[in-house]
Amino acid sequence: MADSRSDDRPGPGPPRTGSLPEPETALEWLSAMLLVRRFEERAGESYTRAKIGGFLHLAIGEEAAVVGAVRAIRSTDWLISTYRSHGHALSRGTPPNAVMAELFGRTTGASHGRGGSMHIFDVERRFMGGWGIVGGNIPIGAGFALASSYRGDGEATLCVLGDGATNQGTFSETMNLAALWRLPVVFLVTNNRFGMGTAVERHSAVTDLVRKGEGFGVEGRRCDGMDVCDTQSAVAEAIEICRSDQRPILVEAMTYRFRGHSMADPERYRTKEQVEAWRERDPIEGFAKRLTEAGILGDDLRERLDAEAVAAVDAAVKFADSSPEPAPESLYNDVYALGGEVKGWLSTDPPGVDPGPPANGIPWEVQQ
Amino acid sequence: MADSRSDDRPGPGPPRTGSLPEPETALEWLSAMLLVRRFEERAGESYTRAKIGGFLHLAIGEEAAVVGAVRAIRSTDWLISTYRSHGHALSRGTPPNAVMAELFGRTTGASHGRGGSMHIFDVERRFMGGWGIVGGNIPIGAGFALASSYRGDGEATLCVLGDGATNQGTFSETMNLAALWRLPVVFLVTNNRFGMGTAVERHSAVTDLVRKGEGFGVEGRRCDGMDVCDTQSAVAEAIEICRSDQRPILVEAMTYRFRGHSMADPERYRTKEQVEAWRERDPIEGFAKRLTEAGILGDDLRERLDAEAVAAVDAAVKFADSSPEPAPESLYNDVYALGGEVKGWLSTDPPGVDPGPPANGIPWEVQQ
Amino acid sequence: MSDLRYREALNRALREEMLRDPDVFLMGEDIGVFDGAFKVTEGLLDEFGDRRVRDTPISENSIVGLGVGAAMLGLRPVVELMTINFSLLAMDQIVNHAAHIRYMFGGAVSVPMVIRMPQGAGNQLGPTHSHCFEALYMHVPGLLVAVPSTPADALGLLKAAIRDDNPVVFIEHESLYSERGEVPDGEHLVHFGSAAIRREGSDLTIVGISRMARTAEKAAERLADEHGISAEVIDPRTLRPLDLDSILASLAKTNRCMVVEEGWPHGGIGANIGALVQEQGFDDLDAPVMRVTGADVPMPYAKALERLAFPDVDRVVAAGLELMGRTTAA
Amino acid sequence: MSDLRYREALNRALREEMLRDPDVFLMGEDIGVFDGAFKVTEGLLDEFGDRRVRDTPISENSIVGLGVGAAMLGLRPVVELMTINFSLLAMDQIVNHAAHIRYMFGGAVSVPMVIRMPQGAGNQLGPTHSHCFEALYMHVPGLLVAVPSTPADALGLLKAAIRDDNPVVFIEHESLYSERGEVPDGEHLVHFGSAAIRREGSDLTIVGISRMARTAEKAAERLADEHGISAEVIDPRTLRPLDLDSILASLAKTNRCMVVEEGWPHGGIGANIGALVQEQGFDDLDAPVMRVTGADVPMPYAKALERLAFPDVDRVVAAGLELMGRTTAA
Ligand SMILES: Cc1ncc(C[n+]2csc(CCOP(=O)(O)OP(=O)(O)O)c2C)c(N)n1
Ligand SMILES: Cc1ncc(C[n+]2csc(CCOP(=O)(O)OP(=O)(O)O)c2C)c(N)n1
Ligand SMILES: [Mg+2]
Ligand SMILES: [Mg+2]
Repeated sequence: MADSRSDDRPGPGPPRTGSLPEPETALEWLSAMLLVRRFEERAGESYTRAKIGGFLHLAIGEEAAVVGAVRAIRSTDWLISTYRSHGHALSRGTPPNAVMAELFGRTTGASHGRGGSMHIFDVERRFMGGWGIVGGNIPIGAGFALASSYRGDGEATLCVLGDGATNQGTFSETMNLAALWRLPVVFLVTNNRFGMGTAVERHSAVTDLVRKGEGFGVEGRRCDGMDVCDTQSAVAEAIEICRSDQRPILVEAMTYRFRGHSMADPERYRTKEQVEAWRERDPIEGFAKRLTEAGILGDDLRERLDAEAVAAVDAAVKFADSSPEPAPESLYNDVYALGGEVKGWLSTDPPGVDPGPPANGIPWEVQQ
Repeated sequence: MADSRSDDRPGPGPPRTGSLPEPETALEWLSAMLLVRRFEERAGESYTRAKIGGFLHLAIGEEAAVVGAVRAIRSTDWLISTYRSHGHALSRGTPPNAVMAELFGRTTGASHGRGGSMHIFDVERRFMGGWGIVGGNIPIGAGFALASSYRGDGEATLCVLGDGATNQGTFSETMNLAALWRLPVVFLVTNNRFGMGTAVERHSAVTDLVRKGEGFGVEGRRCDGMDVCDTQSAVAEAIEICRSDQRPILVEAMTYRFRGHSMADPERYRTKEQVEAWRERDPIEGFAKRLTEAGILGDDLRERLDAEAVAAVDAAVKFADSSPEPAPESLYNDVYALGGEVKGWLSTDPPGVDPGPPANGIPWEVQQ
Repeated sequence: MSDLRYREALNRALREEMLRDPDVFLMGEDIGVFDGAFKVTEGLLDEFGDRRVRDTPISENSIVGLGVGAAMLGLRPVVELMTINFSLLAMDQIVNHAAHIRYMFGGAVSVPMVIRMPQGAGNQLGPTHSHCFEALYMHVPGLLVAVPSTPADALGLLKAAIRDDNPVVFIEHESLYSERGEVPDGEHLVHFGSAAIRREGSDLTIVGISRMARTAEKAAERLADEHGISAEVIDPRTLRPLDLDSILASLAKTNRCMVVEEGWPHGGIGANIGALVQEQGFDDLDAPVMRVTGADVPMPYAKALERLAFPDVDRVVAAGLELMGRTTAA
Repeated sequence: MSDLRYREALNRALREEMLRDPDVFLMGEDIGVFDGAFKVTEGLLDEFGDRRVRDTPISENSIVGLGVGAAMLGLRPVVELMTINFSLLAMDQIVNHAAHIRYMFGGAVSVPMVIRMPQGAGNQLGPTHSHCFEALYMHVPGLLVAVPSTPADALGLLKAAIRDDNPVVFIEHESLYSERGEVPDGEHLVHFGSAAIRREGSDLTIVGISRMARTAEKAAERLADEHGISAEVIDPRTLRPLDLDSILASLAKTNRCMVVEEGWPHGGIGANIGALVQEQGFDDLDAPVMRVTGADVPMPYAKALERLAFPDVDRVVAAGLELMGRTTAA
């Protein structure tokens, strides 16, 4: 199905510009974006230096869609993202140390080294993960909103997903449930034009992704995900409507990832020209330029803010690298919430790991 | 979300009337509907007489939506339905004997007694089941259309599903795939206003079900599922477009089930008045009246056609009741497509059933 | 003591826990207006209203997912899936999410939810509605798995499950819903991981899973009455954790062990217990651990075949005789 | 003979079968333009075009469902799921549909499709991307299950799977993709249900599953070289059907048996083989069937923990010593 609306969508052409906030706020947003960028650049380097294992998904290029969205919600709201979520955690206030240490697989990591890059978690700041199954976080995010609705506490949820995730059955199932039950949740579709190597028009019959939510009862809006101001105001408006009206809203943020899907990606599915065209709309450069033109940012200040970000990231790498690796004895911790852990029922445990009490006579206490 | 279009949907109010076909055709449709009605009435009786086990889902009231749709496709097209599919099989030409024998669990049944009422199958007539998992048949139906598209053989698929099934993730996933791959398939949503005891406005945020397909790229149409002519022409038009344009279309047939969801259903979820209002639009009575008014049907003929239906059903019950039950030895047949069957690898088989060759040395031949 | 049906005991458990804890709520297809496909939730919508008894669309994976999210924020959702067969649609949320969240996030959060669903054959529901999948869930660390076979256990285990901070897969049996049994009147909780000795005996140990615990009990009566064989019958009641101790203690007495289950043989509960018992009780075994299982086929609809496809009392008696070295019944 | 990587052998199998049979086609996420997440399908889009190599949206359950439908009409779809972890989303189509269609419809139709996917840990992919789920599929009648561990078997089993008229769950291993091995040059098919004896021995039998067949082989070398113990190593290659004969024949020689697998212990492949072996080879056993399995935990990300969570050569050697009654390495 051709999408009649696709022509006027924000793209590498002229940006849509949200109005600037107060200077102090604007500078804080810039700093937040710089931190995400510097953090991810260093994560990428650390990955090639084999300090980080597994998959590493960078959101470089998407910082406006990340920071703008996170700055739109209250500290009492709930935030949930995907495996591409370093930026969401950092913007939410999770210390760079904890995020980097998680990437390094250390006990000081946000998830104690258990989750890695794809599964960052910080319940204290209501950053509720970091999820590796595409589409799996969508009903869970709606579940947070269900809890808020059940309790009537006025809290709301921001649930981040990718363009590719709109094809997972959980997407439509959850849109329907959220609309039917009037749940206070904003679904932010970070449309970076690709699900892995598959362009949006090759994975979605309807490329106007807001229509996908509307078919199941969720109002859709769109914002320029390369502009932190536009994203922030679109998401802020959506979250306040969803809070006051108690209903879900979907916001599609048009953005682009500058790097590969993960660290090993020859990127044969797109042209250098396309990437270059989008890079010209670098969300950090664009915002900095605007701030400079508005007389808010000078060269010195820009350098200082950047130096602060770099310093924070340097410290995070140092912290992570000198943090302890999880002890073998911790292998079985936290499989269950228990008085005494169930550590395996038989003799198949590795030597060096205390298999704990055997099946025989597990003291299983009801949690009261 | 309120549905702005819901007011002008066909309902128990004045019917929408498709134009009548040639008299001979019209009478054949009437006969087909009578057969379905009489068959299901008898199935219901046989169920209370414990001749039929398990679940029995009757489509009484939905005959126009069944016969109209089946009469819209070619004999070389593929038809797939749900657990409420006696009528689809019968209209497709599966002998009442084979359908009734399946309900009775006999070897002469359409599925040799293995499937029962929910899983009727007749590959010869391209009636491709009878499926018990809500939503499970949707991608499978699209898979038939994929085969047709792959082969370029000009065949198309009619895939029947319920209103409740549109909330299953497979619905949106398959809409997207079918639209993206331009598959020749018509999805017929038999909207009988309820998924079990849950009314459409209690299970779907968007009650205008065609919009659910449109959000994922499938054009939607609607027909009066209480009128065999309107249903037939809507589905016929859809299937020819889907064949010539090679693209999916969704048709929502507005209908109503007069009986309970299955045989044990106190129907507390709806009022007697609502049922009565719909019964006044009985698809068979309405059509017969029209044919009478058009001078095509007289009392004698109507009685004769009805008697033929009753006779066919009587014969089917007799046939089913005198057909053999599956032999114990057949328990393991057809688990696998094989030269020699794998009959279980160990000694856990019931006495009286030949467990066949043990695991040790299964002669597993590659099918070449 | 009251005489209750299994379904009534479950209903009582839900009601008591909902009265006790305002964070407990129910979600599921047709559990409200329809009173539940098997009437377990009868009357609860009227009593507690639609905030706490929520009818859902047919969206198994997302219903469970919403429950996971709500549980992470501290609510105690009890999700009903209409039968265990449909739970395969929710496997991703149950296994990849609910079971692993606590571990994956370093213990920062729990998922105190219960997923209730019935399994089992016997009512000719055919190959999409009759299977037993307890083995699939028993395989997964992070889950608790309960398989109550009596009204008292249905009550006590469900109440314990709702209070537990872990995700619980709570497997009922369709053929037990109308069965009656004595149920304690006061607060009744059954701890996970403690088996019930249904009948004491000295010649062989029969472990019965889910409904098969009752079949095993009846077979043990027949073995005693007709063959003078004294079988001890153990109902593990939960499969995760499993009270292997009680099974091994019984084996030490009887030196012969049989597991009876309704599900498929390969990788079933019997295979697991068989492997564990021979590992940890090898020297006590006078004969191999025997398994009586469902047939290795999808469940057929026809009565004549369905009867053969899962164990009945006759088969367990025959297997008992075989295990005792007596001529089999065949 | 050619020296090929496991991934190249799979690629060759796909290519040969696509050339041989125009009804064979491929579907999966990023298998075309991206060449496959693990590059197994590299070059096939260019060679066969997008009619036969179809990139799909991220819709696991429906991708498999479309494959089921196409297979019912006689095509031979080979569906790639990016990893076995995501196959839980497609469990309903695989188990409730693909596996049971033939039986449920009285044998009127078959489902000749292959569902390919890699499993396994070792690359720090963490708790949503590292699991081994072969036990879940082994449980299900109607499926065939293959777990090739060498390039030659990858080639021969995949070709056989594509030609088979049954639905095949074809489980590759992520850590094997780059491993090399000798592969016959001509037409090479491996029959389902025939184990490979990787190494002959007389003191104990080690059955290794999936990648653990290779770990077992290396452990056997060490047992021989360092401890003078002669271990026979068996790779069953398919789990459904299982070539129990070869295992029992080996046991008759060695009188000791160990199963090594990467997945979870409860209800795992080892449990199944353990139960079968003690049932059918009880008198040949000098000691209980021993299992070395993955730890009963979701797979952790940190290298320090991941290492411990599945068996390595050291652990198999230690277990071998223990089974032989020698002091363990611990
Ligand atoms: C259920 C599932 N299927 C497949 C994958 C593999 N996978 C990881 S990311 C990805 C693409 C997702 O695209 P999108 O939703 O657009 O998010 P983006 O990566 O662009 O941020 C895929 C297919 C997965 N993690 N989970
Ligand atoms: C996956 C799944 N979930 C639940 C059920 C139980 N169930 C059977 S029919 C039905 C209602 C379906 O409603 P609809 O799609 O409108 O079809 P109708 O029965 O009205 O023809 C439900 C929930 C099922 N069979 N499969
Ligand atoms: Mg994307
Ligand atoms: Mg309906």
